[in-house]
Amino acid sequence: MSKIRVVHYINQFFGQIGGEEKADHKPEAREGFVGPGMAFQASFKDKAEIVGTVICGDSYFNENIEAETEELLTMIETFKPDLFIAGPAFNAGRYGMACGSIAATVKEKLGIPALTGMYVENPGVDSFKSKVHIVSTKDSAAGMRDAIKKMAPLALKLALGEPIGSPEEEGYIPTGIRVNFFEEKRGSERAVEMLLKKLKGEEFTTEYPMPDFDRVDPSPAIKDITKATIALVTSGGIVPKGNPDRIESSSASKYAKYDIEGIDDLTAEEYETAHGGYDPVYANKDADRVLPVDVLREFGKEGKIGKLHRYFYTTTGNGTSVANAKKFAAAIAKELVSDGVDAVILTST
Amino acid sequence: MVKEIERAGIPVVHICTVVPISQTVGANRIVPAIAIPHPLGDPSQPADKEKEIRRKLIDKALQALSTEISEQTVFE
Amino acid sequence: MIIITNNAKMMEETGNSIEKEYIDGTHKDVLIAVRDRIHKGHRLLTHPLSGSVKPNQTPFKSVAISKVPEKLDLDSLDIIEKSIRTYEQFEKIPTDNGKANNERILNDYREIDYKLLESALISANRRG
Amino acid sequence: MKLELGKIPIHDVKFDSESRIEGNTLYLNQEELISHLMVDENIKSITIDVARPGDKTRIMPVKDVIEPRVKVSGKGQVFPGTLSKVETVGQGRTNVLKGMAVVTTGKIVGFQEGIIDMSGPGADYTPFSKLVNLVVVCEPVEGIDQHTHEKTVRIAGLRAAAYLGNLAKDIEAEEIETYETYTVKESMEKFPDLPRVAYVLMLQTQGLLHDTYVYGVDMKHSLPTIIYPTELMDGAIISGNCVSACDKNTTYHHLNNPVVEDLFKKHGKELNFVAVVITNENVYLDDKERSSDWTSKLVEFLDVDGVIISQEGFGNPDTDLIMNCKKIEAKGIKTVIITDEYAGRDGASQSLADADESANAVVTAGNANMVIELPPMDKVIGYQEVADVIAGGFAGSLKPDGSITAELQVIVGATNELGFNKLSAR
Repeated sequence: MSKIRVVHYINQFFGQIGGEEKADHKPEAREGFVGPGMAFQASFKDKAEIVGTVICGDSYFNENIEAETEELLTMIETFKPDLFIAGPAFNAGRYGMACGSIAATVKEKLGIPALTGMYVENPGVDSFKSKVHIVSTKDSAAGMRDAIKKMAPLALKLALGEPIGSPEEEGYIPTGIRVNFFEEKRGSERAVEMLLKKLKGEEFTTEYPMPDFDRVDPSPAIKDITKATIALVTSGGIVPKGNPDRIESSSASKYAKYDIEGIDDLTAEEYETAHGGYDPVYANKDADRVLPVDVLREFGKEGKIGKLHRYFYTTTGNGTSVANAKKFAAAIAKELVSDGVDAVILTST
Repeated sequence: MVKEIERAGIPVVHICTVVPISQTVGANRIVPAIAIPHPLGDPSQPADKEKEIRRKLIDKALQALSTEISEQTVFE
Repeated sequence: MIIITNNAKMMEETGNSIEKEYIDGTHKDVLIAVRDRIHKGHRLLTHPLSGSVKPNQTPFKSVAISKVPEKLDLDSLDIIEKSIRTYEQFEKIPTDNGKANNERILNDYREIDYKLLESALISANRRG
Repeated sequence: MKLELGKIPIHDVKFDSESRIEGNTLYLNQEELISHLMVDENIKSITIDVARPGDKTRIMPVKDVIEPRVKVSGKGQVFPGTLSKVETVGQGRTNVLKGMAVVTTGKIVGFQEGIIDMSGPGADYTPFSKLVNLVVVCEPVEGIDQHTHEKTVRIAGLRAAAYLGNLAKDIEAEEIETYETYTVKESMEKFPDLPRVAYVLMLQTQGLLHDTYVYGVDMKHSLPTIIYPTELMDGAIISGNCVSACDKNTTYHHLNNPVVEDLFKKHGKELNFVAVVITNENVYLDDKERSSDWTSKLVEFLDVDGVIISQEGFGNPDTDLIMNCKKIEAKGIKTVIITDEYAGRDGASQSLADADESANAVVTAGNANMVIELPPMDKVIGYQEVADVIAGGFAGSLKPDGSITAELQVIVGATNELGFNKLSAR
């Protein structure tokens, strides 16, 4: 059988172009392996060959995610790869986001297996672990050798379509995707053993971690609130009168974003609620009761806050309908970050 | 909703009426609101009094955003 | 109690002694109607995922809620939200009810939905 | 309470003029069994068939699976309160026909699920593909309602199992296994240092096609109560559940409850298996609150250190499961729960309809939404046309060659929440 054709993605640093000062390096493609690619190639022996390497600066990628993903995809495709490897990115956040994003896109769009590697706390892990296999690595490039030792065999398995074992066996971060398999012992026996361990205070591993309770560590406090840009987000369904974007009254399938530049008060003539889950009379009379634009404007003028963000975000539904809310919030969060918002006041009914 | 925004590194204060729900969804900074149909208002009060109530709540929210916390905290 | 239902059999069989709201719509429309009522302060009396018939199988659903709205009941809200989430999860799974749901099968679904709620009525009737 | 189970291995079932057991073969006079079952006036006709492991046979739609047993000594008869008179069972000796089962089929509702494949990929997921199955196909009289139909088939299955069990009444079993539960005081004195463990067995009790009977009592009308584990082995609990093929507990499961067996294996050595608490899964929310209050109160009263909780069915029983878990943990008693998952075909959705932080020790029987290809079989016992409904309706699709693309949930016992199988998910 012919060798597996591999394309490798790395950033400007591992591409030996430069450090942070070169983070705006534009994407380029080179034949063969570059930097850490050499160690991968050695590990593949004659089973696979790195036919091309794509390099992009971390900042450049993250500032142009959509356009860059497209451009990189085209570059990668010209090598006609059977397998795609990105990174490893260790604990480098922007590099991790780039690796995850490209690997996931390659897998989806080109339909070939893709793999990346990161430190478990890299923000790229949470964003992409369900979309692409991410090998768990150490937090710095000192763990390169160890990372390649885990990544190379898993990459080959993926390329050959061999069954992938458990996260513990293969060294990847659990994907959150539930996959059936046969255990050695039946469920009741596993239950009895788990109970005995729990009773003795020994460590045990639940087979299904409860999902609703993944906590996010509190973000650090705002040092100087009088300088902060604060955005308003609400699940109380406040919308311009007439609900121009047709936000559903319940189980909303979308959110909307409205410009409040120059608006000091939400009046009954201009704003109302689209929420179908509570008595709308009070919010329709004065939407500031749900979305306190009036007070935040005053606070802005009084210098109590830096300023109120130009847009507010709104949807309906309440706290527990996690499914959609999660989707909206991820999109909202992305915009808030790129708009330089420092803090958010989220109001719910 | 709260979690995703906070995950992106932006501190969020959740002003909401039903504190247990806020706790369940994983908000870290929580300020209890007035009532479901008017979380930041009280229609039974005259307009200026109502505004004052809202200002106090926002003050509390800003204070929450300025406070370092290590776990879920309700700012009563 | 009030029964929110899109099941014609429920409307016919339970007579006029029980207040009913007929939803001319889907299984999901019933769940949404129930959710809106819960926000208004009604309490959930029966579990919306009654029975092990999967939500993408049966087109019929009946749910009992309390008659008089009081303050928002958090447990009810929690259960209805989770039920809607579960429904939406199953909704995504491809089905071909057109082919399979002939009148006999639809009748069976009506009957099951009715009987499941009937079992709850027996429990409910013991209450003062 | 002490029960001896005499195990009589059955390797084959053959039709013959006289019903008897010789060696490891059960010979059956078909007509005799049929006329024994025809006493029920709601039955129009009965056909009997045998399906053996490895056969290219599909049985569908399966209603119940029952292991033939007979009381040799001790009080009462098997299936007390449903087939025999109400008398406490669970002591003395019971003979068991190991390696075979009675399988009932019946198209009680049009969309009924429940497939047992005797070979092929589907066979790996059901424990019943490893048994010699005597299949009883019951055709009811015209115009019978679903409720009566269900009962008719339920009782016919039990009757057939008792008939077969009776053939082993006078056989001296070579392998005998003894199970003994002590009273609260006895066990405390005997095993003062062992952790005390109870088993909370949740039973599906929601109404038509979702019911479970304990000594003949419809469990939805009962408060949670305590039962000796050996009572289960004599058929104190029987299944009236026809829905959710993959995670309903058949009568066979109740007779061979794996949690009971595995707790007994460690009983007196690593733990002290105190009692089984049975509870229900009702539709009415107040019932759920009350029943979970009671299970937690009963296990507290039994002064146990740990509890295993098993579930039956999908959806709202998740709420019962979590309530039981939460309330028992709140009393400082450690729990392990056994459930299965509906995580979507891609495995990416939330597995349970309810969740709580206190449920930190979970055993899963796998994702029931997983899609499986069931190849065509040479023979279908039961109602072939049901395949069309299962196929077109929701969980799968029937191809012209007779193969079925279906979710695991159509296979009997595939994700059993007593932990009967090795299937899991991660």
